Amino acid sequence: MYKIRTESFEGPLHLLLQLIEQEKLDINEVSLAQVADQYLAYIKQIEEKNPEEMADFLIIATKLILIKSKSLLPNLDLGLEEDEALLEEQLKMYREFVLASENIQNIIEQKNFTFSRNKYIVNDAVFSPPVRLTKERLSEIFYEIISSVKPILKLPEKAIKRAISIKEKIDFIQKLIKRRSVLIFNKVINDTKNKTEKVVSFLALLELMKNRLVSASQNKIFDNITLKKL
Amino acid sequence: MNLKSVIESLLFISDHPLSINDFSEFSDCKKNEVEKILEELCENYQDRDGGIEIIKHQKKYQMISSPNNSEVIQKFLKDETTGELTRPQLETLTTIAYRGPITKPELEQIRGVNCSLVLRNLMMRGLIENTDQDFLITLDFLKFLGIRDVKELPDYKKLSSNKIIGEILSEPTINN
Amino acid sequence: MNLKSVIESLLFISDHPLSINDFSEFSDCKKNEVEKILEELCENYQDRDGGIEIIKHQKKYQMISSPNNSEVIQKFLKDETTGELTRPQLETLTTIAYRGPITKPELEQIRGVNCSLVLRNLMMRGLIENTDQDFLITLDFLKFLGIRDVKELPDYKKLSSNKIIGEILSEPTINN
Repeated sequence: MYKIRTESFEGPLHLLLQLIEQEKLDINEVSLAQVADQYLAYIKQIEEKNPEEMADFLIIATKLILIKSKSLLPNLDLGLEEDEALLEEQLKMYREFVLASENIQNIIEQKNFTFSRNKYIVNDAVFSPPVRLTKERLSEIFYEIISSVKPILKLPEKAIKRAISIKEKIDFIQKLIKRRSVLIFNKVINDTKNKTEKVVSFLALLELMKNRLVSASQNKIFDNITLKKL
Repeated sequence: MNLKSVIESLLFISDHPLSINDFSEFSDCKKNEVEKILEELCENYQDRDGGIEIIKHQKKYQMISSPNNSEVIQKFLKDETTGELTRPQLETLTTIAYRGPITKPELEQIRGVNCSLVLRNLMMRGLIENTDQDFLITLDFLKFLGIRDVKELPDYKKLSSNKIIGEILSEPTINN
Repeated sequence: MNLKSVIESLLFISDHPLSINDFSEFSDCKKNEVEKILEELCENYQDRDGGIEIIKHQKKYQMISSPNNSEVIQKFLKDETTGELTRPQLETLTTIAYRGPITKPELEQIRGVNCSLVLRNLMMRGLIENTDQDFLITLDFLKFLGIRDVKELPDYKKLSSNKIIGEILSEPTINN
């Protein structure tokens, strides 16, 4: 497997694009399925090093897993199918903008900076205060500024919180399966609140299958998936 | 009063971009008249190809020094612009330039990452601005690139009107 | 390099009259060449009879807005420097009042947007002044508020040492 340093990519689509380009593949479903495992491996690195970015990476993981899952469990219905065709398009579109940004970088490097005038300043300053402004109003505004700054400080914190809740979900499912010998996977899926949780549940399932901790079986198309402890 | 002359004076004197509304208000002329003259002036300056140019974006106009003379003017103003941008900044700017006005969720849909911080940094540099929910590039961005209009960007038409992008952007976001 | 274009750019951008020496130095061209082009430009602008003119006074040249439009320009300049403050102006002024002396990057870190234009405008109105990199509110503005010292502002102690503002200022400029 190729090594990509985590510092060398910016975001999940950039990572995915790099994986595909390294393998010299075109962007299509087959190649996306092909690099899915590598992508998922990187997610673990990110979880350790940049937990605040984890949530973004999981969203793309969703789509990759859906594509990948087709080969593993052809009839699995997570109710997310509309997304999978889009990943291919989304990545192609992202590549367009990456290429365009290289063009823009080239333009900037020509240093054709232009300037506007900032003439009528300072030396002809005439004191002209806003008539109705009072010192009380100033303090009110400063209180407002403080409360608008607060959420910015919390941004990374919020992202980490979201990623942690995802991690907890994985642990939860793993415990659930370890405790019982048989688990109806669809029930786990139905209990989830949003798409990200569904994905995480499915990620956990794949992980368990890969490590040969469980086996998954499905009697007929669209039937429940039953997980058995091995 | 000669409207064209008035508009040219206002363009010259202002230290910030002026909108069609501004011109209309100060000249006391109708917006459509003003816009017509502004477009005429833009063309005149483009044809002249001299040391002064007019740039525009989203109905705002500004007069600037020609990109051909950036080195001399930078020296004259002791300006230290270097043009460095991080990769996320560059990607975000590109996306806004080609697809703006664009909302934060749309932008995140294209880039696949949360863009709060990068948007904040670009706003601090004055390269983008927001109105309501929408993010736009500023005339300072055009000045930074030395172009008159975003339409001069390579493949502008193709990327700005791409149908697939439109479809993807109209998808509900997965971001909970 | 097109000397005529360079000289036009310099005339446009300069906020003071420039001598033939200045033009010669910045364009790296001989004085007689420069003077010839300057005379040519003066004539061109006279013939154009537009909103911009070039005046010559004691061998120094300056670009100005046409005197024909002085009424509109006066109105424009007055409008810029009188009346109520916009929200961004108000926020910047307040921040300078409570946190001054404060630098432009610090202000931008707090406000999350570029402050160049706003600062220029507040200086024009005599509400703030700068020493080196630092911005402060003026004595005139203090007097206008009816106080002698910023410490007399409501809740000054509490607000000027607010923890959240301190935190955002100590954020490393995020590499995003």
